[in-house]
Amino acid sequence: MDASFEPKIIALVCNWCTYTAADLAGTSRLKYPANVRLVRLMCTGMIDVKYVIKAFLEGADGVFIGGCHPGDCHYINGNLKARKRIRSVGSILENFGFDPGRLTLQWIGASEGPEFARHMTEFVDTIKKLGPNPIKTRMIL
Amino acid sequence: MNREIPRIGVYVCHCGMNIAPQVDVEQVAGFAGRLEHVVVARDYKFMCSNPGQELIEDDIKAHNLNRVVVASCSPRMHEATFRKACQKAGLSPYNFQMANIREQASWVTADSGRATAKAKDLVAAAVRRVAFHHPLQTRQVEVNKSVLVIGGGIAGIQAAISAADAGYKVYLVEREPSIGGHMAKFDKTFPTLDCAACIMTPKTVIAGQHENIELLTYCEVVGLEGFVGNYKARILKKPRYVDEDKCTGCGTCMEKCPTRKIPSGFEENLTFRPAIYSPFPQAVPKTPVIDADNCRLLAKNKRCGVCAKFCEADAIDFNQEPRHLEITVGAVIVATGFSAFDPSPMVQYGYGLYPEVYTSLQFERLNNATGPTAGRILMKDGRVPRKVAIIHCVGSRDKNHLPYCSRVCCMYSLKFSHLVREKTGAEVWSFYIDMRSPGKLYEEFYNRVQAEGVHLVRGKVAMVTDIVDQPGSGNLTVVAENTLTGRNLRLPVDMVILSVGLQPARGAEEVARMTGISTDGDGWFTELHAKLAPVNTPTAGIFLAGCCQGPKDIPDTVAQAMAAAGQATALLAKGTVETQAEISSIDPDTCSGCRSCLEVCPYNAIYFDEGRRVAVVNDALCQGCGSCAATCPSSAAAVAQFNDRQVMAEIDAILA
Amino acid sequence: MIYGFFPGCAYQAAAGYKESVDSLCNLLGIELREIEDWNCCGATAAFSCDRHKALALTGRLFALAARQGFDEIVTVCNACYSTLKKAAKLLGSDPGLLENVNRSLKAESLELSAPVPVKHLLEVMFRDREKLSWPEGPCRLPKDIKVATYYGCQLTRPWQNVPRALRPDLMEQLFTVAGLETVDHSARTLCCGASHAVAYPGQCRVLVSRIVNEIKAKGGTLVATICPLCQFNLDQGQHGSYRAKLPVAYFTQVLGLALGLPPAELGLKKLLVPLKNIPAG
Amino acid sequence: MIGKGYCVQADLEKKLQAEILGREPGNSILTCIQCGTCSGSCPLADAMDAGPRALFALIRDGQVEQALRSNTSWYCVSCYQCMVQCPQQIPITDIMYLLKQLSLEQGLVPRDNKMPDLYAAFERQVNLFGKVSEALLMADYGIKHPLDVMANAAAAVKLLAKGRLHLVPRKIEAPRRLQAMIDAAGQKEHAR
Ligand SMILES: Cc1cc2nc3c(=O)[nH]c(=O)nc-3n(C[C@H](O)[C@H](O)[C@H](O)COP(=O)(O)OP(=O)(O)OC[C@H]3O[C@@H](n4cnc5c(N)ncnc54)[C@H](O)[C@@H]3O)c2cc1C
Ligand SMILES: Cc1cc2nc3c(=O)[nH]c(=O)nc-3n(C[C@H](O)[C@H](O)[C@H](O)COP(=O)(O)OP(=O)(O)OC[C@H]3O[C@@H](n4cnc5c(N)ncnc54)[C@H](O)[C@@H]3O)c2cc1C
Ligand code: SF4
Ligand code: SF4
Ligand code: SF4
Ligand code: SF4
Ligand code: SF4
Ligand code: SF4
Ligand code: SF4
Ligand code: SF4
Repeated sequence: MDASFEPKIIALVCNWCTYTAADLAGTSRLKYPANVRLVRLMCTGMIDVKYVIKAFLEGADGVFIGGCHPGDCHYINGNLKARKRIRSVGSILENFGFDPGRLTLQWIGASEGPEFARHMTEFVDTIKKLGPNPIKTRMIL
Repeated sequence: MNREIPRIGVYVCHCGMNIAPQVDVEQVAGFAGRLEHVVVARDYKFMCSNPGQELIEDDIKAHNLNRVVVASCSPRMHEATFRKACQKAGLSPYNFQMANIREQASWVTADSGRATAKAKDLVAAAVRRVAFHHPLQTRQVEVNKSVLVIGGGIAGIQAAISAADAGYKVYLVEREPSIGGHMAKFDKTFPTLDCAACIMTPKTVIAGQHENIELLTYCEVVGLEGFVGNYKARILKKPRYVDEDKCTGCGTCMEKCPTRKIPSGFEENLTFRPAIYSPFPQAVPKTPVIDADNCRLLAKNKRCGVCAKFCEADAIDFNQEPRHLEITVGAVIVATGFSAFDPSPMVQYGYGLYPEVYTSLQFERLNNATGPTAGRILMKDGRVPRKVAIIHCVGSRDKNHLPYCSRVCCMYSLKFSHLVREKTGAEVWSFYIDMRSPGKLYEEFYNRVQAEGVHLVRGKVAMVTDIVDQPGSGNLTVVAENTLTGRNLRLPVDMVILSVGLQPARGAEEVARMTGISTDGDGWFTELHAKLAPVNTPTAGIFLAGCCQGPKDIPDTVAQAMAAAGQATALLAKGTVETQAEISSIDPDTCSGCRSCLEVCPYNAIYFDEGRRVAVVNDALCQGCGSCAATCPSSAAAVAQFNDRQVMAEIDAILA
Repeated sequence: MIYGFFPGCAYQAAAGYKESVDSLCNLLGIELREIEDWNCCGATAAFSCDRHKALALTGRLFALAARQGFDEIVTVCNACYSTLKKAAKLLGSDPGLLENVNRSLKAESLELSAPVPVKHLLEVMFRDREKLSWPEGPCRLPKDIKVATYYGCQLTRPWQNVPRALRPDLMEQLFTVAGLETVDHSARTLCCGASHAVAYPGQCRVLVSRIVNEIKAKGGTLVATICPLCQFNLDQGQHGSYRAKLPVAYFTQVLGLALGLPPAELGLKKLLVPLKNIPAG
Repeated sequence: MIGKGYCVQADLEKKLQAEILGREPGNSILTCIQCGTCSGSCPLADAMDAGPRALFALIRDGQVEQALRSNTSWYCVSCYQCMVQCPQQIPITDIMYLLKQLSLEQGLVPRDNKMPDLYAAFERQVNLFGKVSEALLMADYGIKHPLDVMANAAAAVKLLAKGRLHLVPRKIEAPRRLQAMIDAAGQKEHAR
């Protein structure tokens, strides 16, 4: 594993829960690795499979999807639809040669600032272990 | 589609010292200036200040900007501010995007170099995205001029009266048979020792008689849908088995009911009530209810009907069924209050084991002129206590139970100390960790109680036990360290009062789920902003009042209730609300008519136009969740401001 | 039922504990199989001086129990219980500590992958009460003997898996199965200070007398204990000023009497404060 | 209470303070709200020169020498009462163990406290035999504290009469191997 590897991670998060949790992590001055870039969406239910695939093809080392806990979705059940959709992406990713561990979906509620920071830290760790997006190395070759 | 060439202005905020030292804002602005389509890029100390906003407005005019990016705090904080600034300068507020470099970079990144690099990425993403923004249209929809208040404690009552006085129709829903909440149980209130009934009864009576207030007691809200200005609530009306219109409130039924041994919840189980009851004599409304779980006729199928026989008004109706009502309102005020911590799990304090250990609410009843002892502070054997201990922070400030300070218990403990001294002359020992009395005339009240000779011991009680060291000295022993002397006390007393903490009302989670309010880690409802929007919630049109948002005393509760009513009536007074612009639309030329979107829409906002064989979005119902867009195999459905090109642009820029 | 039994050092010399445990288990159909070549758990002393040494001692025990095929260690002493529970928690949650222990266990050619769960005999008897072969018939303990339970401090404290930790009622419930009623009192888990019995008996005297007086005040005439240290301290600690001393027995002795086992088989003669008025046999 | 504090070795105290407050379990002392539940619930508090609460105040105050010289940790009988009730969930009893170890290391054990001798005697028994026999433990401890043993003599006679004192040590099979094991484990706590 390359110790200097600093992954780039795209986080697609819903406005009501996980984005709010990220704000709370900020207001609470919790520190987490700087590798994550948040993309704010209104609901995880609007995450199109193509966003995820595109992110990987463009070289993202990991994609994190964060939504409200089941039952808490601002739009009733967008999070559950997202879960169903995201489950199906796993096999597609494998076909493209990506470790499915590079994609994760987590529920982080609006009040869970510490949870947010913990998830970010853990996911960055996971991705560091998996190493850079194979596309990038292929491109270099 | 919009074909104009983007001219973007980028503004990087220092936020005083909150962003600037950690993120090199000058470098970020410099970087932004070199991005495609960026015409001006600046950094400034406080973007949200007036000069900061003017900077944007001036630049829009001077440089003919058609897009604006502000890199500062969370859009949840200031998006509205900057959108307004754009609008003032004649730019569509939707041609704006924010990059959150405070909550997401400066505050959370240990290394300043990395924070700066991250900020640059976020700015680049916003710039690339905003190029694809274009003006959106909104509509004005009418606001329904009525308010739903959930919870009839002092918070709900006050909010209802304030809104009703402003001329709006109010539905006040209370799940108990009568309104009043906790305050109805008190006799005196700190710090002025006002008689609670004297200040509260007029309010409950007004609420009961106000032409604009419809009291819905013994009712629960079971469903809420819609959006600001147009909420539909489903309300369950539990059967009272007494016809409210016929009942005169004479009370004969309660006197005659042969089922008498039911612990009275209102009296904190200190005494009993009949199966047909009204919680307390001044209850509003006066109409009693039959407790169907305990009534001989209803629960046990025995012959009884004594109440009906004696009711001259012929008001008893054993055939009542639960009913559902539907009401439409423009705004909702949530005022569900609190419940008191149950000290039984703290076995060390002996509640439930030793008869002379009381909770504070029990003591309120003991001290109340209408309570089980007619206001005399007596032990269960009828004797007057000679020595009373009061224990602060029971459940509160304790990670094993409620980690927070419940804020009112120091003060009500002082109130109890005073009342016990005044009424019985007993010695009072009050055990506290810290004395919290920050309020107008509160410290003075503390000093007064001190001067009355109350023993105030700094130390949390370790144990209450019925092991008495010297027979005859009392029936309980309180064990604690006096932390100021460092000595342990084993104090014999006759009576112990547990100043229990406040926790969210039973069922608060359901209310939260129904109304879409979030709760904090302790279960209290979260306000939109702790300082600047304390009665608002993230959902427009839903407001908070009283203890449901966190422990507070009556003055703060009432102030917040009035504030919530003010916010709600301001909304109604405006008459219309702007519809959301971020909703879905379906391009009829691309739609293949597969109907997948119809299935996923949680609001049934899509209908199928059989003539054109395409799906169509009803923009009054669409909430913009994007389920349709993510599902549509033809990419015909898209949510404005979150369309594929905008989201992909953001991802592209981050990974570039 | 077979239990991996850890008697602990104080067991053998304890006043009839062994005798009563043996006969009671025999009666109820419990098989206690002693962990072979067990060592002292180290108690408070070891943890006070060196945590690693203390963990090595308990580690050896866990490793022996595991190797001998026990999936549960059963103790009869609060101090052993608390020491082993604490060690199990540390070793179960900190891989570094476990590694350390394994390094030293090499000297004994032992290995430990995870600590073995620990239970007090009272807990397992309570848990398995429905599977035991209780003899028929009424309670044989004379009606004028009023039993009060005493749990001591360590069984219920930080491990919190005993319900109502500060006022447990496991023993009460178990006794009810044998038709034995107990008196209610508030000293069930007050600390008696047993580990100071030798060096600071004066301090113990205050604590013991508070417990004994409370039990007497609530009408108890016989104390049922679950730990050799508690039993010894309460039994021999009732000095001087007591007009009538309170007999202190083990729960196994009390239960044995209630179920009709002959006193001789319960080692009751070894109590310092004698238990009178029991049927001879 | 302990008398007025004095600092002989300010540097050492600072170092010890950092060591206690720097990691588990001592770091949780920083969150103590000085409520006194611990001292109030401690059965031995009357004998202690400072209850757990006051001890923690001393440590936070930098008066670490005084804290290590205090008899508090030695009088602690590990009843865990304080720990289960502490509203800040501070592992007080575990901290008492840590303080005992530190005071042994620093040679600050209160001179008149007998518990270290008892613990040492106990340790010797374990090292020699792997099991502890009361009579031998008493005999060993009695070398330093004959009076205590004499005071207990009456009880001992009674025990002997009841067949409860065993004068021959009980042993595990191979005490030497156990000894080696203990030695291997006996690296000092904070060398970790
Ligand atoms: C022992 C004690 C003494 C106190 N003494 C004083 C004092 O002297 N002075 C002072 O200023 N403050 C005092 N307080 C604080 C005071 O009680 C609160 O400030 C006040 O009661 C808060 O009012 P509220 O309306 O927010 O909540 P509550 O009084 O709890 O009222 C909430 C109401 O909502 C109803 N409700 C809950 N959930 C639902 C639902 N889902 N649907 C419909 N209805 C629902 C409840 O039945 C209740 O009627 C004291 C508190 C305690 C515990
Ligand atoms: C050192 C300090 C730190 C604080 N920190 C915090 C904190 O971190 N968090 C927090 O929540 N609160 C904090 N506070 C409290 C906070 O400052 C107040 O809650 C808040 O400022 C009150 O706002 P206000 O508008 O009522 O009063 P002010 O801020 O005093 O505003 C009153 C305004 O009225 C003007 N004025 C006065 N008389 C007249 C007149 N006759 N005619 C016209 N204008 C007049 C004054 O010039 C002033 O501009 C702090 C207070 C202090 C002293
Ligand atoms: S715009 Fe946001 S980041 Fe900038 S000064 Fe205002 S609050 Fe701070
Ligand atoms: S139900 Fe009838 S008897 Fe009862 S209070 Fe009403 S009117 Fe009176
Ligand atoms: S039917 Fe009988 S028991 Fe039921 S409320 Fe009426 S009087 Fe009471
Ligand atoms: S207000 Fe006082 S009694 Fe209540 S939790 Fe806070 S400090 Fe404790
Ligand atoms: S975005 Fe689509 S799925 Fe969501 S509410 Fe609107 S029409 Fe329905
Ligand atoms: S899913 Fe797409 S293609 Fe299918 S009906 Fe809906 S809008 Fe048309
Ligand atoms: S109980 Fe806990 S918080 Fe309270 S003084 Fe003791 S250690 Fe500190
Ligand atoms: S564990 Fe120690 S300090 Fe805590 S209460 Fe028991 S004897 Fe006192």
